[in-house]
Amino acid sequence: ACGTDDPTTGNTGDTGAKDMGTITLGFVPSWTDGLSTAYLLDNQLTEMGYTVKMETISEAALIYQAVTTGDVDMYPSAWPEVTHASYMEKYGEKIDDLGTYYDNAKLTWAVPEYMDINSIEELKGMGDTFDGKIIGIEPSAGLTEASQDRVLPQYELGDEFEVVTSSTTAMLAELKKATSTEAPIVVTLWRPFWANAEFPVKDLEDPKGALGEAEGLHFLGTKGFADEFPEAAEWIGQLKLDDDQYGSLEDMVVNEYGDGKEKEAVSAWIEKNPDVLPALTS
Amino acid sequence: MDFPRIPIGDWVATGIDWLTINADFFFDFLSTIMKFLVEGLSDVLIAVPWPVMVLVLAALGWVLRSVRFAALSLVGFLLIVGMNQWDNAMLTLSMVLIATLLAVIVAIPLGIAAAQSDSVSAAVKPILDFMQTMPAFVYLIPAVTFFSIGVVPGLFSTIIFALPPGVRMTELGIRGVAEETVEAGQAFGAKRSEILFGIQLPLAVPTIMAGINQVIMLALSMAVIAGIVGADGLGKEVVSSISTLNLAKGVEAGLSVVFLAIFLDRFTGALGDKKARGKSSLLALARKARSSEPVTAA
Amino acid sequence: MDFPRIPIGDWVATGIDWLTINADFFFDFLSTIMKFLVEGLSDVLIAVPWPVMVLVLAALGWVLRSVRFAALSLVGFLLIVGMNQWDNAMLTLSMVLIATLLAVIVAIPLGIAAAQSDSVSAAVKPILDFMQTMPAFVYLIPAVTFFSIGVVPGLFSTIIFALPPGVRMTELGIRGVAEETVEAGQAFGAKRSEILFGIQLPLAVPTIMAGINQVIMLALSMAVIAGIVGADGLGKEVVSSISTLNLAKGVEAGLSVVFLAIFLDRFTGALGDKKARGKSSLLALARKARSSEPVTAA
Amino acid sequence: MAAINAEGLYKVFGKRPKRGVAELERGKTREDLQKQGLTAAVIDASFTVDPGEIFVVMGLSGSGKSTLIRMINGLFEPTAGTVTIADQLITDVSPEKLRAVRREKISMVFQHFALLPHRTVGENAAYGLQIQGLNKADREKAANKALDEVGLGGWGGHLPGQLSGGMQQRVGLARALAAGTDIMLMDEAFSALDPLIRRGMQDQLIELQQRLEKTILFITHDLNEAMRLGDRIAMMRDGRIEQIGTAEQILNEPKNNYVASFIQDVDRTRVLTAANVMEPAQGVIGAGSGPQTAHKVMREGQHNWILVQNRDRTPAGILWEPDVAEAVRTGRKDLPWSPVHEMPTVAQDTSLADLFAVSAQHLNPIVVLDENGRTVGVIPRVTLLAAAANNGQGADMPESWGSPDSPLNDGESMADSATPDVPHVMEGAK
Amino acid sequence: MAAINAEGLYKVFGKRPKRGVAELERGKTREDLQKQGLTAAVIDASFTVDPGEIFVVMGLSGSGKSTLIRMINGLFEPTAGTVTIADQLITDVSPEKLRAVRREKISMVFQHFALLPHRTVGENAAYGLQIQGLNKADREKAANKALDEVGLGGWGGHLPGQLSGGMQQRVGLARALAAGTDIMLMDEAFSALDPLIRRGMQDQLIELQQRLEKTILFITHDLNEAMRLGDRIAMMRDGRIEQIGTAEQILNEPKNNYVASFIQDVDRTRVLTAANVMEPAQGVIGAGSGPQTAHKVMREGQHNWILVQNRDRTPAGILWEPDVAEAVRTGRKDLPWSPVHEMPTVAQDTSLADLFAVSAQHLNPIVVLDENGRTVGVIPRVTLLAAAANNGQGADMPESWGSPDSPLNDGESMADSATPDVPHVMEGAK
Ligand SMILES: Nc1ncnc2c1ncn2[C@@H]1O[C@H](COP(=O)(O)OP(=O)(O)OP(=O)(O)O)[C@@H](O)[C@H]1O
Ligand SMILES: Nc1ncnc2c1ncn2[C@@H]1O[C@H](COP(=O)(O)OP(=O)(O)OP(=O)(O)O)[C@@H](O)[C@H]1O
Ligand SMILES: C[N+](C)(C)CC(=O)O
Ligand SMILES: [Mg+2]
Ligand SMILES: [Mg+2]
Repeated sequence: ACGTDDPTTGNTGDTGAKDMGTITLGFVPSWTDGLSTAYLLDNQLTEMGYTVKMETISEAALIYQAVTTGDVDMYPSAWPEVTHASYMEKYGEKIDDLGTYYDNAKLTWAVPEYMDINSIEELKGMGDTFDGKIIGIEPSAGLTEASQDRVLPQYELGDEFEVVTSSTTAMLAELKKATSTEAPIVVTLWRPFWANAEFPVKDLEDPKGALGEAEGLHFLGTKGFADEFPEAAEWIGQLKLDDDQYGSLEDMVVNEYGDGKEKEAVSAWIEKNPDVLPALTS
Repeated sequence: MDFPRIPIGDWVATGIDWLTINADFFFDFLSTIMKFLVEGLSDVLIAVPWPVMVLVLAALGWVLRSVRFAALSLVGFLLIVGMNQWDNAMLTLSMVLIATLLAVIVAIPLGIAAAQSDSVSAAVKPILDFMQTMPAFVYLIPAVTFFSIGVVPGLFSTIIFALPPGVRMTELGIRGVAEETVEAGQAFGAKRSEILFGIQLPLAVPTIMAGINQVIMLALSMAVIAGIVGADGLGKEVVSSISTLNLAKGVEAGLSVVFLAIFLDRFTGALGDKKARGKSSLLALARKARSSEPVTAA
Repeated sequence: MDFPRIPIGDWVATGIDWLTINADFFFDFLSTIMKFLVEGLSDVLIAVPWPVMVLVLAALGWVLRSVRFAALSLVGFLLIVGMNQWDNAMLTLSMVLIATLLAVIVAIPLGIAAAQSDSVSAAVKPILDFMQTMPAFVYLIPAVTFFSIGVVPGLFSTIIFALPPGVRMTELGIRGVAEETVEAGQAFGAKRSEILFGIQLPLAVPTIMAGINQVIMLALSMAVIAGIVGADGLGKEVVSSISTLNLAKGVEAGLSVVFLAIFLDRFTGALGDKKARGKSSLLALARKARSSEPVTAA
Repeated sequence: MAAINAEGLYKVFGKRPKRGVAELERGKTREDLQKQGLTAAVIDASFTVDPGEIFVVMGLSGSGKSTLIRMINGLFEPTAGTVTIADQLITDVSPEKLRAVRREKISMVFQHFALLPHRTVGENAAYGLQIQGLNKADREKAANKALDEVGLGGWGGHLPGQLSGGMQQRVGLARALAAGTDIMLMDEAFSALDPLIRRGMQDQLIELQQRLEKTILFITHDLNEAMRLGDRIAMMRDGRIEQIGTAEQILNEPKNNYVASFIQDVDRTRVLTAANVMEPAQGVIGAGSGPQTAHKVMREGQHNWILVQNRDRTPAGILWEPDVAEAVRTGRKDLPWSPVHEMPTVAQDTSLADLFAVSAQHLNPIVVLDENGRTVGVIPRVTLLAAAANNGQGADMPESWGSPDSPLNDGESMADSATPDVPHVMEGAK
Repeated sequence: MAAINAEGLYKVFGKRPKRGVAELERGKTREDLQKQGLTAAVIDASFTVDPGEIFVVMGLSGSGKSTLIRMINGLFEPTAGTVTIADQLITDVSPEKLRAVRREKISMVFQHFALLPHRTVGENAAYGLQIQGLNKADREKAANKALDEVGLGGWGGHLPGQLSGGMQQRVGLARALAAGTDIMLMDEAFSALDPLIRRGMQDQLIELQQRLEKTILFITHDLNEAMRLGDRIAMMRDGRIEQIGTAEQILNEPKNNYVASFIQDVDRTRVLTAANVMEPAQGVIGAGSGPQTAHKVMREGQHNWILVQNRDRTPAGILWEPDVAEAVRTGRKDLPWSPVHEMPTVAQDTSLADLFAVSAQHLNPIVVLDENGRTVGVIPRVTLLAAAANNGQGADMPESWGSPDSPLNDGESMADSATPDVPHVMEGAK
């Protein structure tokens, strides 16, 4: 773990019992599953006496890289089973899987509810309607890889469509704009993600399973994480959230409180859901 | 440390939001034009079979510079092809060319105005400074809110970022025309417009071309960044290579950018500066052949 | 269109991989030093309470330029504080300063060598061209494989990107010293080293300082990009603002970059160019007071 | 009618220049103004250039020559004062009017040629006419004619950059000539040239001027050039015109030490002419007179020689005292003169250098004639020697060499020194 | 011992310059080489500068002057030929040796001063000594002395930029003086200066040179400057030295038309001196002789006047024919001369301009004396007039003015024209 005091995040452990070391969490800020979980961990690990440092990185690949070198101790909310399978292939050896906290994560393609198509198959021949664009997210996202390398070829959409990458937020901006004018749009999405509830969208069916099955959201730690932070590892291993619990956490962090008030959001959520979290071991 | 929070960011964001809503039609209009131009050009460039295109570009290099330059260009372009980046390079090229075109259309009149009037110059200068020091990334944000993602916001930010040297060098070029030459015009009673079009602009051409050369270079550097907002081409390759830490892809796209940059730099350099034209440039040879009478003695 | 695939990217990737493994100790060593320097400096800069720091910087501006510059700097810095970007600005500043320092340590001897020998110059020039046209993004990839994420890979790519003008302007400065002045040294029998240190380098100072000024500007622009690989500071704010399309945050971090850039530019500009020092600079005033005897008449 | 008239011209650079003029008028010096950040480039300059005249302005670098010439064609607006070109006021007029005067009345030849490098020599020469709106064919014809005039026929198709400096300067001249204006302004037009080429250009300019009767305002900081070209010369110093006069006036009556030290190096033998040094013949008789009359005139005037004139005032010859005395003694009836071809005659504008050559071959005083061959004066040898000496006034000669009682110093007029150079006469004069 | 000796120096710029030398030796021209991309800047230059001499190299721009001077102190290596400085070969020697010669033997004054702008005037003046390794106190002393010498005492603490051009040039001079070398090279050292300042610098240089006995190699393209400064002058053209000689030799015997046209504008009255125009007195008698002897000498030589000399060859006076004839007639025993103070005497280096002044006040021929007051020649008036005329040879004079049978044209030597200027004598000569 590294030593710069990130002025915007982190907690210098003012609960002060004992100094148990610094844990650096790396996540992509626009992927709200990681964001929410990171702040939940921050709250709890600090309570346990750790110093927690947040490293926001805008590219998933960099987080994997950083976890292997130990510059980031943990990537909360990784998608290693399907979505990030290629990263795991490359970096897996140097990564310890610390457990799965949620197991119904899923990649999707979605259209607004006012569109009358329901399956990815129906997109064939509609390239003009959508201007040939599938609005994607970060180029490094597993979702992008799945969309480009599996969905497009398997449904033979490659000639008509391309996955336009930029950022999650750009995608959301597009979605917002399109839904407000009832314009046609296809976006790449995933669950759990607050946008599914925020915007009038429906998932398209994926009869070929090109986007993969439901998978688990994992905590990935740097090699030897459990040896260095045994209490933390143990507690993390016990954390499990169901759809409702996770959904309310994300809603609280992203929508109710919003940018800059993540800590308060997590505190509030813990107050409302006192029994969900495993007991603190410290 | 309780200095009052100054929410400049919010003000700007509000302003941009207001614009997004109220000038929507205008942005749509711009967007349509820019898209039409870039896609039109890139369609053409890609439609031409690469061997033809490579030969044409190398031949242009020969006309304006030298055999050596043509040969080096040929090698560079073949490497681009060999690295499988030809189509991306053409996409980037069309974006750079259109960005340059639009930037120049704005920059030259602005530069002329600044050269003619000290107050315009004084007003324009800090804005240009600002445009160039503001990190290019930041432009991407309003560009995306105005124009959605894709090539248009990339083009838009590229133009803003690449504009300043065009204005500056036009001003510099015109102001740099030897005082005596302008006075020659005045002394013979020429009108301002006669002096501008008959003396200042023609003589400022090398400097203006140097400015356009810089515009192109900046546009190219920005074209890479434009990949972030989804503009296709070498930039997107570079951006996605970093986000997937794919060094091989990054290097190949990056090298393609380098070759393209060097070609464009030397090529446009030769357009403005006749001295840069080697003795073996076709133009120089042709000129020599034409004026066969001896000129040396006086 | 079946041109053979030339896997340059793979070759380079293989080379970099080999280096990563075999020169590991070296990169670790570099990494330790760079980290130490940047973090040491940024700790100091952040530890100083901002009102003190702002006043010190403004005072420096007064010493070297003018009251007006000091006042404008003060406003700029207060705005940075007001936009809640002070700490980020200090992080960026320390990275820029260390990058500049290291770049200059490499660039000046290289520039001197290039000025003294035409063949060194000819060898160095295309490398520098390459270093500057290669999209800065691409450097980030090997930088990350060498140094992982954080400030060090950012610093490393910044140095590579910002180095060229330091070398070029040193060479230019030395070569630009009036031939006659150097000949004066030769004519009186001075040795090469006496000419270098007694004549060429002192007279090249303004040009070298202009080069350093450019190094700083490039380092600052690269510091923004370094945010991508996790170097803290304004760059990271800008990068994350674009990935969250948070215009307000982007504008505030971007404006902070602008203010910092303008301050550094004008400040280092004044270091090299005495003419840039206004009449109200403290240095100029002091000098005037000292040499009170009339100098005008001759 | 004056071609150019300047009245009380001031040019002050800096903020609020009018204030500077007021202070100068109140007696403040240039240096006083400098301290306030004002540069007084031209101070109270007034002069008139007549049509067909070459008027030279000279002075050291920074003395305000360029500023002055720029005010004449309105490139600079005077801070105070007026300029009239061919009786048209050009100060405080509309830009359109000013442009019209520039198009039609004045053209300029620039120090560094100021050719348009992107246009051919022919197009450059035609530039003034193009601005005047002449059609292409006509202006090409005029340009070619002007190029022929300056010896550049056939070069019209080249670009200026392909020509040598001297040729480029001639293109500048051709451009001004082609414009067809009566007045030409030339700002150090030749100072960028090598000495040999320069001399050629000066000759060419004088020749052109005489042929085409242009009015020329010429600026230079080269004294010999000024003396060579100028009908009149204005000497400038620190913004002020110190003296205006012909070359001879400036040489012989420098108004102050500055002008005097400036002209110290001038080659007087090239600048002074017969007209400058000649004097009236003291003793003159008609051609019909006899030896007795001659003798009487000589006696009365104590002349050693006298000039014999025909009725139309052409010279008939010179008579010397010994010959006349002899003739009287022997009772000759006709005048005992040296044959006419022994009497050297020169035109008024013969230079001193040429007079030396003549004088070295002849023993008689030189007779100076006007265009009609009539006598206007004579130049005895001693006068010639005195004129060539550094100072016209004998009183300034080095004491160490001369005797105080030499014949020149006896208070009589110069003319009286026209005694032939024989010792016994000198002794008689004592 | 020669201070500087150059033997067959060539400098060719371009690729494989030696080849160019070979071709030049084989008779190819400079233009032939130019076509091959070679510039022959200096071609076969040989000359020797004696210690204590001011040797001036002059020629138009591009004639190779700077290249030549740069080879003399090794800034350029000659393509062929050798340079010796104080009998030490400096071509083809080790850089260390070359530097030693530069440190100890030669210093240079540059056209554009080439001062070190970041050092004070004092430090600049001390630069040569600093390089020589002198300690600070000593070199400051020497520098201050040199600055005093050029009239800049007290300015040591200023930066060069604070000084006017003329002062900066003097700092350059002081730097060269302080270095204490015997030889000074000056490349157009004064051409950046205003005419007035320039003349002052020239005076100063001559004065310094005479006081300190430096050997000076001076480059200029200004003919008057060359004539003024140079003991000898080398005229360069297109890389070749066309002629080497004293100012008078070049003026009076220009080797070819180029040199002749170059010197056409020179003010002869300033360049020529008494020594150039004087001639031996034709009739001379001892001071102890009587009128009879004088009369005899005059008769035999057909002289109108004779010079009377004392035993130590100092002049005693001039005797004129009428006086001598009178004395013989009246039987006077002593010589009937014009008193000594009536006999003008001048030193050999008196300029023509000054001779005019003398001659205008005196009727006698001027007697020219050496440093010891001994007669070396005489200058009758007519000789003076002839010398000042454009061409020394009477044959070139304009026919139209002169009579073909004028006394100067009768085939006799110039000296014989020393007839006093009276008509009857002229008639007698016919
Ligand atoms: N545009 C200007 N602004 C301010 N000062 C000026 C300007 N033009 C000329 N001056 C000043 O006016 C003075 C006279 O300059 P001017 O150019 O008329 O001199 P000059 O006699 O032509 O000299 P030169 O022989 O060097 O051309 C100088 O002190 C100069 O610095
Ligand atoms: N370093 C060089 N490389 C190539 N050619 C040169 C070089 N230096 C001088 N020359 C050429 O040599 C010739 C002589 O130049 P040089 O400088 O000796 O002339 P100069 O007589 O000093 O002229 P000026 O009076 O202009 O100083 C010119 O044709 C010039 O172009
Ligand atoms: C589904 N996520 C966008 C959260 C992660 C990814 O695709 O890599
Ligand atoms: Mg001028
Ligand atoms: Mg030279």
